[in-house]
Amino acid sequence: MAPTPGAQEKAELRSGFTAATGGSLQALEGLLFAAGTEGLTDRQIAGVFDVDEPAATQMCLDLRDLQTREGRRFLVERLADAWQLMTAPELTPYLRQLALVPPPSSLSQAALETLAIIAYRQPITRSQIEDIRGVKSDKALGTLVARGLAQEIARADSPGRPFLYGTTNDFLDYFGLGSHRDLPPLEQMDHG
Amino acid sequence: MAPTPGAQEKAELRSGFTAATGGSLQALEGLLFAAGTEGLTDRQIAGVFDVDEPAATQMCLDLRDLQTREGRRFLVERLADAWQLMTAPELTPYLRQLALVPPPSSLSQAALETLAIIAYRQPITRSQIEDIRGVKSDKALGTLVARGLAQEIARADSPGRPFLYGTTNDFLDYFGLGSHRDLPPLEQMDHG
Amino acid sequence: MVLIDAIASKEEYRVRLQAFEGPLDLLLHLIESQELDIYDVPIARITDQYMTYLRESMEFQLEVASEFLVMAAQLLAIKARSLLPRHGPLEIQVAYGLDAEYVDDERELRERLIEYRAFKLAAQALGEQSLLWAERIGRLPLPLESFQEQPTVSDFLAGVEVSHLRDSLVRALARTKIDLDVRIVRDRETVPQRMRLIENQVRDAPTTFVHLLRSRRRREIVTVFLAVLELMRLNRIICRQEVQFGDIWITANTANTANTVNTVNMAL
Repeated sequence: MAPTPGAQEKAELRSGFTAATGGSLQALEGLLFAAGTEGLTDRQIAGVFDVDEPAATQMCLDLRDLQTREGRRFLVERLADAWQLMTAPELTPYLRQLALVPPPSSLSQAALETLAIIAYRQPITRSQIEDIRGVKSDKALGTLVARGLAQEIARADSPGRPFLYGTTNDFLDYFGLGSHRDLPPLEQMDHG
Repeated sequence: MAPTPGAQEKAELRSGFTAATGGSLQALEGLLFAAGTEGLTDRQIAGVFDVDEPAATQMCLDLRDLQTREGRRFLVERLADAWQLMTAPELTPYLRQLALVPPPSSLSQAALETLAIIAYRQPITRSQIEDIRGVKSDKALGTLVARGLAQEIARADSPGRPFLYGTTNDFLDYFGLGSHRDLPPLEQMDHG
Repeated sequence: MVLIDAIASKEEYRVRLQAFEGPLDLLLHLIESQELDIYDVPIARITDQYMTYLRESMEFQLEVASEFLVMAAQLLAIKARSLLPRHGPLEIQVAYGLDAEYVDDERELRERLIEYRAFKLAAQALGEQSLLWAERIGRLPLPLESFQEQPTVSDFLAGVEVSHLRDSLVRALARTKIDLDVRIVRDRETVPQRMRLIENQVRDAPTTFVHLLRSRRRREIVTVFLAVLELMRLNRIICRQEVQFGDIWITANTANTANTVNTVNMAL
């Protein structure tokens, strides 16, 4: 079934591993099922299984392997530092049939640009955002704050002590990110 | 086909069946996962998979076999007229353990906003909440349910009979309210 | 006819102007639509197109955001300096401060464009990501309240007396509108048998009251119920009911194995 011996060996290793600790992975999946969209942090998982946090992370990754092998249509994902079960993309057509997918609520280009700048450059003031975009951005910023995607996190030391903005945990949820480290790298800007 | 298959043969037949239609069972499990405690009726399942209702029932029973074979800690069960995934008794000790580990964080802005919507507009469905907020709100709603601030109080008469949510007594106690009618009146918002 | 065309064009321009997030976005569009390299396109070369675009927009008396006009002035300044006759290699001009301002202005604008483009691309990627992600859903959590404490059997059953259990069973059976057959209750022989059977059934995995029943006959229900009560009294099993009128979960009391053995020995 496996195309390369390497993959075959890996699968065997894994299934050996699973035979030994499968009960824990199944229990972990059950707990994630119960935790729902609240998710579980590494710390919570570590607490339940009496392991350290890196081991908890590894359990989630192993669970993901198990779910993939067994063809599960919901997978463990890391979102804003919590692990939770989310439907797999393959399920989307079925979800649509049952109208279980909420209608998309997309952000305007202005809001998305402003959000991208905040995400990569936080903490940042409104006027710094406007310098980069070359246009007034108060409206876009207002939308983002109202939607809970950006927030005032401090005040700058510059004259007038303007607000510094940053992204929220809901931002990570909205884009399916585990943390800010998961943002794709910004295109190289020091070319030439 | 043998006229009276033994246990071994039955298992083989079943796993043959699963190999052929495994994708459907996996999709069914995914849909039940997504449908949550609202569950899915035979009719809904039949509609999605384009089969008759007895075949939908049979799919659920086959899924239960598959889940048992794979050692799932949540199993499809029929509750009233809907099928839903419910945690298995083997998970109970883990759930007890989890209940001892405090969850992180306080209420997010999204959760607070969702709570306000539920408080003032109850009973209200999840999709009505999402219509008002303009964003997916399952996470925020999940937080509220998990913290005992919101709960399922009834089912709507609309298609799919989705749950209607309301606030809990704990919510009223926390805010020192006798009932949700004691909430401060909303400002006129129509002039905005 | 001409009028209609003009109106159509005006609408078209309005749409086109609104399609741009600002002067940087417009400049980027002009560069990319001509497949020029942002890293070395002479800014002067796109100035004309920028001015044409702006002039046409203004001819239709559209409101043009001030940012577009500020950028126009900047572009014109850069272009004007680039048209001054050059007297030598750029390095020399810079060394003598002849064109320093022009070089700085152009470099600064180019850097702004490159930076803006990076964020524009990131914004597009985020937009696509959010649409894909919106299609993936989770489920609501189960309230953990029922698991919040680990009540001991005595905590759990505080204040409950066996007579309450009996009364509740009687009430439950009364709902089926069939009289309780007391003769079966007195059939003591089957209860110890059933206790042994139940202990075997729960040894490996918890089960529920309903699962202990092989039939729904009242006779069996009562026997099983009495056996469960007796096993509870002997601390050999733990019973738990998660919701009112829900099924009763029965788990072997493994903490009490030693006692169980003793009890069995004593019984023998």
